[in-house]
Amino acid sequence: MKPDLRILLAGVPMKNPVMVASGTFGYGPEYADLVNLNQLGAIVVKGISLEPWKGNRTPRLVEVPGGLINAIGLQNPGVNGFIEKYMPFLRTHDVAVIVNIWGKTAEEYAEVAARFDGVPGVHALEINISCPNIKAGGNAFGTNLDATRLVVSAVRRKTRLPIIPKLAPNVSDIGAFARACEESGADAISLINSFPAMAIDIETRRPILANVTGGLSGPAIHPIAVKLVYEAAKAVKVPLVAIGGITSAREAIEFMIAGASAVAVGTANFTEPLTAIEVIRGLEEYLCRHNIPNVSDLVRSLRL
Amino acid sequence: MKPDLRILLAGVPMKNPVMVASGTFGYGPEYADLVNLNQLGAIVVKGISLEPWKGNRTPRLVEVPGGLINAIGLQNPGVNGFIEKYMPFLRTHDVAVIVNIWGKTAEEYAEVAARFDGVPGVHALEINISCPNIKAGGNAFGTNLDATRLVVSAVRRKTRLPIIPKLAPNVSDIGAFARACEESGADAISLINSFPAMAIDIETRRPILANVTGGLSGPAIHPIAVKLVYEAAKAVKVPLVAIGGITSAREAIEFMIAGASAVAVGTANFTEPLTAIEVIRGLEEYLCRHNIPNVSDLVRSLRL
Amino acid sequence: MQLETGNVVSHDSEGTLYRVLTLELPNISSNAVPGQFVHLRVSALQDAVLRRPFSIYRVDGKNLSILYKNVGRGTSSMCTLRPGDAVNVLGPLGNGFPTAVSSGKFPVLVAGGYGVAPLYFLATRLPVKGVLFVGGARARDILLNDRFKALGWNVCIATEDGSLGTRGRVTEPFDAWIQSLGGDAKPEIFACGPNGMLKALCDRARQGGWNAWISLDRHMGCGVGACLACIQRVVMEGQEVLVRVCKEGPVFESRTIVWEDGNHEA
Amino acid sequence: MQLETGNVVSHDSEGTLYRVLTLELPNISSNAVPGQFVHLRVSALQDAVLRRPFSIYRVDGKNLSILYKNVGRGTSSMCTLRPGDAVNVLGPLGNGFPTAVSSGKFPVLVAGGYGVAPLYFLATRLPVKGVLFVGGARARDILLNDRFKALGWNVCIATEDGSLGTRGRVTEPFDAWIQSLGGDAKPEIFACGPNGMLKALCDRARQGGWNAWISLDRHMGCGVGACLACIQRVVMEGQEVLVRVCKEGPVFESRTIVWEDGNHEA
Ligand SMILES: Cc1cc2nc3c(=O)[nH]c(=O)nc-3n(C[C@H](O)[C@H](O)[C@H](O)COP(=O)(O)OP(=O)(O)OC[C@H]3O[C@@H](n4cnc5c(N)ncnc54)[C@H](O)[C@@H]3O)c2cc1C
Ligand SMILES: Cc1cc2nc3c(=O)[nH]c(=O)nc-3n(C[C@H](O)[C@H](O)[C@H](O)COP(=O)(O)OP(=O)(O)OC[C@H]3O[C@@H](n4cnc5c(N)ncnc54)[C@H](O)[C@@H]3O)c2cc1C
Ligand SMILES: Cc1cc2nc3c(=O)[nH]c(=O)nc-3n(C[C@H](O)[C@H](O)[C@H](O)COP(=O)(O)O)c2cc1C
Ligand SMILES: Cc1cc2nc3c(=O)[nH]c(=O)nc-3n(C[C@H](O)[C@H](O)[C@H](O)COP(=O)(O)O)c2cc1C
Ligand code: FES
Ligand code: FES
Repeated sequence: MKPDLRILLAGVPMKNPVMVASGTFGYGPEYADLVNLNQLGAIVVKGISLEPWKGNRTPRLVEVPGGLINAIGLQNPGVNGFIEKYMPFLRTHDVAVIVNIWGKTAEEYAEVAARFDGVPGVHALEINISCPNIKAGGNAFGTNLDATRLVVSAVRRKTRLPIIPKLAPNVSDIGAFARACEESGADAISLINSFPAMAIDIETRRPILANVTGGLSGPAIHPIAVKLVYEAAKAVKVPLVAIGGITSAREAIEFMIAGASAVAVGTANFTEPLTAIEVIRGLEEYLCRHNIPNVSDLVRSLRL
Repeated sequence: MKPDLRILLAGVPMKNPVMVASGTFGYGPEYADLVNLNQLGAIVVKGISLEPWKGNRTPRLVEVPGGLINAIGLQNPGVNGFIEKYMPFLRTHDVAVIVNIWGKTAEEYAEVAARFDGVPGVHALEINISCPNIKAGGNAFGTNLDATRLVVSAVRRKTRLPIIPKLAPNVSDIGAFARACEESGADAISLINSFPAMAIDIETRRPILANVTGGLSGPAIHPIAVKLVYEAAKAVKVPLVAIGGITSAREAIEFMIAGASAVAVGTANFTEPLTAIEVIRGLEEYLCRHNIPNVSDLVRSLRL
Repeated sequence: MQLETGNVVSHDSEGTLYRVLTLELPNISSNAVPGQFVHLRVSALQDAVLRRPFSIYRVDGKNLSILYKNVGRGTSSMCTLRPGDAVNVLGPLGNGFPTAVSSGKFPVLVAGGYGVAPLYFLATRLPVKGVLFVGGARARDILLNDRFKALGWNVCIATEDGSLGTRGRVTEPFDAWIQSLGGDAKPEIFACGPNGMLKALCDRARQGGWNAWISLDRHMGCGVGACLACIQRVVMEGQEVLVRVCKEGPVFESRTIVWEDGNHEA
Repeated sequence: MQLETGNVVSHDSEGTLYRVLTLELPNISSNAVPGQFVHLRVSALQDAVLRRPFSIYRVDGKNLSILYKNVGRGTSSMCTLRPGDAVNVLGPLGNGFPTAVSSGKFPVLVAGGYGVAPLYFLATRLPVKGVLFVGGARARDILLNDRFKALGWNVCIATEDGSLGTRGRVTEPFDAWIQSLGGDAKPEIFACGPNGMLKALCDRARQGGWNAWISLDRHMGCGVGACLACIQRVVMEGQEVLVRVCKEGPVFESRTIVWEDGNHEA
């Protein structure tokens, strides 16, 4: 029996539930020599804003045990730059494209969303309300229920594309944020973004990152993410996309059992560009071995 | 030049700023064959409640990359049991003893605190409002500003001992919690407790811990803790005790530069029981090498 | 209890599934008693925060051996240890088996899996010789039987597939043997192995009114009694209390143990 | 760009501080050009999520060598690699040096530290021979000078303590040599080394109106242009833009680079 890996996420058909996470896979071409993009469930591109954005100074990245802290600061070519430069390439592939968007105000988010409405080849929008590395917007929205509602509903009004708000992990009650998104019209919810964190060079007594603080990602945050996915799944009905520390099928399967309908591989792309492909293969092998005909049967299947 | 490692924390004189964290060092005798207790800055004992408490079912612990998730559930012999069984032993040592306390209600916290008032050999109380592993009290208090104020001020009224509330990491604005503690009469603040987390056995699809969820500790959480200490230090004047993922002097020094007056070693005691001793030695060596005469000169010395 | 760093003296296969790791640990060796364990730091496993517990299998002068099976991350990277490599060890830990046998009693060892390891150490120290019952799934799971024989012990083997000894569980030859002794069987049982086997033995010991000293395997944190990860419910002086397997155990008299339904630890 | 797992062919010391690691990587080797780098997975470092970037030092048929110094966690565990061990490599990455020299120009290589590695590969591929200026703190920091000589290059050494070659910075013999040529010096500069050295060279190139191709060392995440960790400000067509050192670089024409004050990367 060959298990069926296909899913329909927020109305978007995907070959399998394994995506690559925003900011860790560029805009598609960067890894295309190594990874057959057509095999992926979806590509979530690096966060796009209305205008081009320069991001933070360097160093932007530091490795820590079991992860890395990044403070890229959402550098991107802006909506127009992205559509011109990258959409033609992405359209030549048979893969769902999810555009991660952000803004400094709710209006900016809505405006970016509006611009993508009707752009051929764009399948859904992931709304980044959780970036720990920018002053306006980002994590400040994602840790405030009213701001979360404001942004998500503003975006909802401006686009017919499926929208997937991306939650911040540094909240006490993730369920409340998931519900706020669901109520504001989210078609799915993704979680988690990287965790606010910091590293200091003890010899110079300076922060290692030019931005002082950044976001922790990688295996270190996986057990935290599993708990948050589990809590969010109890709070809402919309499908969840789980992100955080996936390095193999095992972590992805944990996420799905905890409540995720799909997963995204982030930092592990840097360690091993073929991780997403291996997760797909491992997931298939697991479903076979456990006689699970359909990948969706795994979702929310935790036995208590 | 031999640097001066002594500190006065919340009025308690200590030989150095390196403690062992609650729940990871028992009540003192457990590691006494290996670690010379008189060399430690302080011993923070396992959480004590009014009555003996059985804690959670097993498995209570699972190792994950860079850390472990525990759900001990605050098993302890109760105030009387603790004072009878362990205080005589602890009093034979020349080391500050900090008793970690918890309750299911603010009144219980206050009552436990009252019982310790005047008990010889008890130097301070750490108020655990952040345990992720019990239903009543614990993390539910530590993620709610009003509950935090309620517990801390209730304890304040019932004891003359220095009190050190211990903060939960899973909040969006740690500064607000630190301020709430300071305003409610805390003499110092410790942070962080372990981070709510979860692990699932994908073969059985069951949670690995009997308690379903637990708290993540160890190196994985260090960069998160550094950021939280840095934020808390900006918010309050009272001294901070930093906890989370210390395995060597490096992580302890990072914490102090970020704003901590003292640190506590937790999970690393399991890996290497001599960690605290090595941290003290490494800290002294670092101060020598950098010509820093007094360990307090390191505190809040981040260069921006 | 001590922390000691010792070099690998030898590291050999034992059967197809097990390995014997011998370390030079003069201090720990001189204090070790059968049934105690060591807590080993797997230094190649950089992201591991926990040590790994192993029963003491042999002590030979300064040298201490453990017998282990590769079952996961830690044991798999232990397999790469070579003579001369340094290993940090915490031990000896736990209480150990009683090494005296009440007069008129006859020592009976019951082992499954790595359980032969602490029982072999015990067999070398017991003043009287007796019989070992050892069980496993297949022939390759049966270890050390020749060594027990060399010590002068009788060995009775059961495998589930019948590839060695009797076919079935180890309790079957055990029961048969007890029956063959008639009513005056006075065994003193020492056991180590899977929980199912231990539980079955406890039932028999309770019924027969025999002492059975069983060694429990529990996931551990500190190994020294500090973390309360390894709790077991026991009855002491009529009261149910929680004890630490690493400190008050791993060896318990079977009748004190409260077996819990649905205890997640297999 | 390919992912390739290759076995260690040899792993030798080069002087007292450096090592040469040679891997069998037929695919990457056949596509590599000087100035490109490989991104190496340090598999013994289980808790590491990032690969480590190293310039390609030599390509010899199927074999590719890097020349590296033990400076931290990753390089220190690379030191334990033995012939036969497998290493996963991503490469060749980046743009590389131009391997043609404009007519009438004279190739001048300037190196510090591991910077000799990509420049040696370049020297083996350049159609004309020239001069190498190499600097370091002490004699032991000066590498490969004999190999450059063996290729027919002139080598000019400077050490800060004067233990080999001229005493002082490498820019001093460089300046002296340029002056000695008078006004018609037409060097084409290729440089790799510490930022301070590169900056000093860029100033000279700007003043002299020479081309200087410099290879930047920047902390990297992905190595393939996806993460935007390795950004450099450059001027292109009069406009300041951000480029990725791993993709548009690591080699840049010196006059395009915007050197930032207080850029935290040393
Ligand atoms: C008192 C005692 C004595 C033991 N003696 C032996 C022995 O002599 N020979 C032998 O082969 N094994 C013995 N074990 C079991 C041995 O500790 C485990 O096989 C080993 O810890 C597995 O580690 P791992 O990293 O390979 O497995 P993983 O499954 O990767 O380990 C993950 C975590 O689970 C723990 N764990 C996994 N399996 C067990 C287990 N069965 N018991 C306790 N903890 C476990 C590990 O210690 C680690 O913390 C003993 C266990 C105990 C408690
Ligand atoms: C394009 C390029 C080519 C290079 N070529 C060589 C070479 O041929 N020989 C050589 O010895 N070194 C070279 N380096 C530097 C080499 O990458 C670092 O020395 C190495 O990554 C250090 O890793 P570590 O784990 O030992 O150090 P750690 O300090 O423990 O590493 C921690 C993190 O910082 C990064 N890092 C540390 N130092 C540097 C550095 N100088 N440059 C970039 N990242 C760094 C590591 O990659 C890692 O992500 C090159 C760097 C770049 C960018
Ligand atoms: C270098 C880097 C850049 C990132 N950029 C973005 C981004 O632009 N938008 C976004 O929503 N998340 C971004 N993220 C967060 C990831 O998408 C992901 O949520 C996070 O890294 C956790 O997953 P991981 O542990 O698998 O990396 C970025 C992460 C990294 C490491
Ligand atoms: C097994 C275990 C038991 C713990 N018990 C307590 C406790 O009783 N009270 C408390 O405030 N914190 C308790 N903690 C939290 C630690 O004191 C510490 O805050 C946390 O582990 C983070 O530090 P670390 O990363 O150094 O372990 C416990 C942690 C562990 C691992
Ligand atoms: S393992 Fe820590 S108390 Fe037993
Ligand atoms: S290292 Fe990722 S873009 Fe250059």
